[in-house]
Amino acid sequence: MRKAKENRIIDSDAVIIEKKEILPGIHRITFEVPLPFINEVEPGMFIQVEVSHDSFPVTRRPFTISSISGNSIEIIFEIVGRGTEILSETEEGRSLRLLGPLGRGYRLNPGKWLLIGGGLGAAGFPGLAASIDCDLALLGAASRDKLLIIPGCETITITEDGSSGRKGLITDLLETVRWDSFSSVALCGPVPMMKAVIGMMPLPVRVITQVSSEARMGCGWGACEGCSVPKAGGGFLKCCSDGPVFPADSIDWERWEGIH
Amino acid sequence: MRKAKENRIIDSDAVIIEKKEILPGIHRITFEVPLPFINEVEPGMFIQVEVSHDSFPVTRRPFTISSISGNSIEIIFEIVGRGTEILSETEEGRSLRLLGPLGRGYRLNPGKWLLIGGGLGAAGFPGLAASIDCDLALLGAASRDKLLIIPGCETITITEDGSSGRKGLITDLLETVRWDSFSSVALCGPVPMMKAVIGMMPLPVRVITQVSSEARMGCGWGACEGCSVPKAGGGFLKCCSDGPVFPADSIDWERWEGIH
Amino acid sequence: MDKTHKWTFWNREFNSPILLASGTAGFGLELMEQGFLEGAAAVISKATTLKPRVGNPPPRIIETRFGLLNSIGLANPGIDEVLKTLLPQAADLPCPLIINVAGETVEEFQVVIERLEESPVPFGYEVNVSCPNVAAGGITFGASPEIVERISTLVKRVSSRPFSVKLTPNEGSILESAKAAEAGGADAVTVCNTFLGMKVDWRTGKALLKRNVGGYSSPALLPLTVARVFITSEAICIPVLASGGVNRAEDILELLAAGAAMVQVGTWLMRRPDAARELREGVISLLKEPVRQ
Amino acid sequence: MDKTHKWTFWNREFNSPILLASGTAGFGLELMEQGFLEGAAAVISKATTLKPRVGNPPPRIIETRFGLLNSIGLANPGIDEVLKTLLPQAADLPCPLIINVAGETVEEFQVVIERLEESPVPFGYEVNVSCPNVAAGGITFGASPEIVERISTLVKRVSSRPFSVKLTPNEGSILESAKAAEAGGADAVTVCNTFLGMKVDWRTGKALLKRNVGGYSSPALLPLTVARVFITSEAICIPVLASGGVNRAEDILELLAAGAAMVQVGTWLMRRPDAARELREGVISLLKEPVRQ
Ligand SMILES: Cc1cc2nc3c(=O)[nH]c(=O)nc-3n(C[C@H](O)[C@H](O)[C@H](O)COP(=O)(O)OP(=O)(O)OC[C@H]3O[C@@H](n4cnc5c(N)ncnc54)[C@H](O)[C@@H]3O)c2cc1C
Ligand SMILES: Cc1cc2nc3c(=O)[nH]c(=O)nc-3n(C[C@H](O)[C@H](O)[C@H](O)COP(=O)(O)OP(=O)(O)OC[C@H]3O[C@@H](n4cnc5c(N)ncnc54)[C@H](O)[C@@H]3O)c2cc1C
Ligand SMILES: Cc1cc2nc3c(=O)[nH]c(=O)nc-3n(C[C@H](O)[C@H](O)[C@H](O)COP(=O)(O)O)c2cc1C
Ligand SMILES: Cc1cc2nc3c(=O)[nH]c(=O)nc-3n(C[C@H](O)[C@H](O)[C@H](O)COP(=O)(O)O)c2cc1C
Ligand code: FES
Ligand code: FES
Repeated sequence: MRKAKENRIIDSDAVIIEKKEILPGIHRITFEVPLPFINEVEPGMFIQVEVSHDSFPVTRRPFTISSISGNSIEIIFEIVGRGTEILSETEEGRSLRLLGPLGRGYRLNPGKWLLIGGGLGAAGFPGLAASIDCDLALLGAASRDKLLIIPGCETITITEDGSSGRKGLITDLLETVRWDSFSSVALCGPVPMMKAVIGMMPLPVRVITQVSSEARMGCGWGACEGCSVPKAGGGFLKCCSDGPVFPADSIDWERWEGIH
Repeated sequence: MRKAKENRIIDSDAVIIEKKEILPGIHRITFEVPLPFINEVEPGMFIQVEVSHDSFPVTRRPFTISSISGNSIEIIFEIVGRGTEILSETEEGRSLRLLGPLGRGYRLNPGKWLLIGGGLGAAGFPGLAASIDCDLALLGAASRDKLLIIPGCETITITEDGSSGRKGLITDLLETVRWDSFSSVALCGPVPMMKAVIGMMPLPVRVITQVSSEARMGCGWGACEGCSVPKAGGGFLKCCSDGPVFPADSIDWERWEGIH
Repeated sequence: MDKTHKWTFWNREFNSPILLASGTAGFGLELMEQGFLEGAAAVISKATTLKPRVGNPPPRIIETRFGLLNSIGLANPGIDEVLKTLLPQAADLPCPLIINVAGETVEEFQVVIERLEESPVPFGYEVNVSCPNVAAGGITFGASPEIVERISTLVKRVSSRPFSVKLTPNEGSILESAKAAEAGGADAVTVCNTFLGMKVDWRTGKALLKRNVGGYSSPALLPLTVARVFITSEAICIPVLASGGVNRAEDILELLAAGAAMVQVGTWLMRRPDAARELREGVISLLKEPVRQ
Repeated sequence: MDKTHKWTFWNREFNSPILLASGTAGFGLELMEQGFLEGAAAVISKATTLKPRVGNPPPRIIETRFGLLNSIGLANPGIDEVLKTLLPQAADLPCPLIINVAGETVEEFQVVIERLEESPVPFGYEVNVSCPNVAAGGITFGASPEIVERISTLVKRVSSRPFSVKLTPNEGSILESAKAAEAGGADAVTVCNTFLGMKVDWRTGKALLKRNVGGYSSPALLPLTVARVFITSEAICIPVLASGGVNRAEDILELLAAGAAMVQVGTWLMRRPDAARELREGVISLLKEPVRQ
């Protein structure tokens, strides 16, 4: 609720209009949301989904808004634990309480963009790609089963098992990247992957790179100080209200361990 | 597990072969149980039903075995809280874990029996009536909606609202009872009702009266000391393993408050 | 229970018995901006300390099977920044603000409250004695009735406003500490705080929190709070503010029946930012229900 | 963790890390008769006191939304009857029996254990210092490290068998009490016992238990036990027996990883009389699982 004076946050029940397992273990849910909600969404923002009608799990679960249409938003998620499992089992037609849109999204700078995504880190890219001049997306995943599609954006893929694109890690794709042809970079994925990517970037590119971060969240709206991401120069950023999208150089990459 | 050396207690999953709302808010569930289970059952014994597949509610719920057939047992229960609500919602074909048969049932003395039951206190009477010479059953309830039927036993009913039989309380029926025509009495119902009945009984009748008791239970098999019923002369009886059926004069009626 | 649906606390009348617990509502600003303070009698701020504190290394929130572990480490910008930036903004809150204060030494509590007296904004204070006493080798202040009394006396000396002492359930005797707070001049006690908890990944043998242990909260802890509210409220005359385990209107009524003057909602507010409105409505409608048999 | 699936405790090797907690298994007789002791390393008896105790007035068990309140009041037939009737029968148990001992005075513990030495049956003792010290105005013995040490010393003096001191989480410092038990010569500490809890019916304002407060247990309390096991096992050299909140094989492995030597199962045994077998099987199969990434 950080930029609340500009940004209205809504907490309301949203009907699941579609639920689909788009890849094995990876689900996409489309929620119907009111117009005022749509009007506030910017690429990179997220929602807090109340997965339980019950006391447990106690907290909501955060998901990037993957794409936006006239009266609906989508999230794409992987089943990793109890919350995402419950979510994947919730049926079409049921409603869940959504709080959002939350956080600060991408600065939608003009010029050509390069998107670099690892696994479900690419979940937010469809919505971003629709709002920018997306020149190239580099996507890495364990296998083709985990690779998302970014509509309307030329995509080069690489997989650990070679089932799509080259066999290898996303960093293997970076060697040939013509960094100077982009004016913005968006980076999202597991922290070790992002660290490796940042390590390979020429310094001037870091400055134009925006990172979408993750942290274990309590509230999701800036009050609990639960969602810390180490800040360059000391202290912590709040993933939920300072982010989740940060300029790459505002993060202390050394101290950042990500979620495990 | 009290008379365990004679009595085998079984803990096993039992399929619900029928579930029926026999009266508004009152359900009957028929469980399929193995033969060794059937062989151990005596009228007045009970089972501990695991109503939850989950952690909560933590304990099982005790129910009198209402009747017995070749390969099944029945329970009859009223929805009074969370456990009975879950139970009433469990579908036919599903199974639940049952521990039983538990406790000491009625001493099946020869001669004519009088059964006196208040509300769901009569739940155990069908099984009892099938094993004894049941001469008469006196049943009281709030209304005809709460009156059980005791097959094969002449029954006089009384209801608080007069919707079946006379209007009044079970004690109103006792005035005309010819106590000396019975050699055994079975009494079961809410404690205040049972106190009133006991108070109206001639002393020699108390001695031939067996009471089916209730208490909040922990284990159900004699280990936790949770299910106390005040004992005549001081101390406590264990409802689950000393009872649930007790000779009326082994209970300290003064101190017994029942469940509320 | 007041049939007119008013609750009086520190000489003020409220139409709700609900306080938003420290650490889960910030300074109320985010909630205010979204209109989520309806139904709250007052907001209790995040802990304020003398110096800024960056807080503990992440992860700071770990959800367990039936509850939540936190290890925030009293992250806050320090008294100067609170006075300069946060309190002026909080002047617009639609309900009173109680400032939660923490310290590393007995004297720090007094100093911070002396500074808070400069601002017209606070309605009162909540003194968190559940934190470790750095000067005394890290033992929790709240574990010793003597120290609780001493802190209360020191705060009383400088405070023109009422204050509550927020007791710990983890060490010492909560009953003796409540009496000591009253003896020292406290105007209320908060009963109580998170319970010491921990989660270990058995496959790696490692604790999930960097500091190993953290504060555990859960709706399943309600009976623990009820017992402690009952025991303390029987023994002291100052109001008891209940804190721990509330996520239903019934829970609030149960704590009030056990002796609480007001009831705090913490963890559940993170799940439901409009918890105050929802729970207050629930309370009122339960109180209006015809008495059942 | 032992890869061979053996757990050593008090110089004996067990094929299970599971102890059946005091008060939930009687003297093991009912479970034995039904063949439900498979999987249990040992049974811990219901509290034994010098004189017979009829226990508290009913209700003694109240289920809450997420747990169980009990107010049994240490009901037991007293040491004479235990020696005469129960221990001879318990000689047939398929696993060792640890006798849980309670007292109203410091000396009572010593006397009861002196008497228990007459029987060849007990494998060891568990000294429950969570009960109120009648001679000292009802304060829990376990609240004071001095008294914990004194009881341990007295018991050590008369006991030829190993004993564990069962600590309380409700008062004092469990860390200091654990150190005191070790200093007094205890051979283990049990960490810990039920938490003080209460349930009030808000419509009537009345407590559901006659003595108002009781002992609260719940699977949701596991993180509280994990923390206390970790803290105590880091500070002492004698084994820590974990007790509180276990209802899954994972919970047992987590407590072992946190520092427990053995793990007790109490409340869950009332739900599942064959809990020991089921949980032991779960533990073994988790230990056999290939390590995941
Ligand atoms: C701003 C933000 C946006 C996110 N967007 C997406 C998305 O678009 N798609 C998607 O699949 N996931 C996304 N995540 C991660 C997602 O929130 C977690 O996978 C989810 O909360 C796990 O819930 P669970 O109950 O299934 O797992 P749990 O059972 O709670 O934990 C299982 C594992 O999940 C991970 N995890 C737990 N909590 C979080 C958390 N708050 N954030 C990240 N990981 C966590 C941990 O590794 C943990 O061990 C996002 C997280 C954040 C903070
Ligand atoms: C030996 C025995 C045999 C029983 N047989 C029957 C039967 O045949 N049919 C039937 O309808 N009921 C029977 N009962 C009562 C039945 O067990 C309770 O109604 C049930 O446990 C309530 O569970 P709940 O979760 O729905 O209620 P809860 O939500 O736990 O409590 C609701 C109310 O139910 C009552 N209650 C709670 N626990 C018990 C308990 N252990 N025993 C009695 N009452 C309790 C209390 O008044 C409580 O306020 C029997 C009880 C015992 C001890
Ligand atoms: C994330 C989080 C942060 C907290 N921070 C503080 C704090 O700074 N000061 C304090 O006194 N209590 C703090 N608490 C404790 C809460 O105010 C409250 O007493 C406790 O969580 C129990 O109540 P609940 O069950 O309603 O959450 C915090 C609790 C949580 C969950
Ligand atoms: C019904 C009941 C009776 C108990 N009686 C005793 C007792 O006599 N002595 C004792 O030391 N602990 C007693 N306890 C505590 C348990 O042994 C155990 O320490 C506690 O319940 C926590 O473990 P759990 O979560 O596995 O139940 C009792 C617990 C329950 C639920
Ligand atoms: S999740 Fe609470 S401040 Fe970010
Ligand atoms: S319910 Fe445990 S002894 Fe009867």
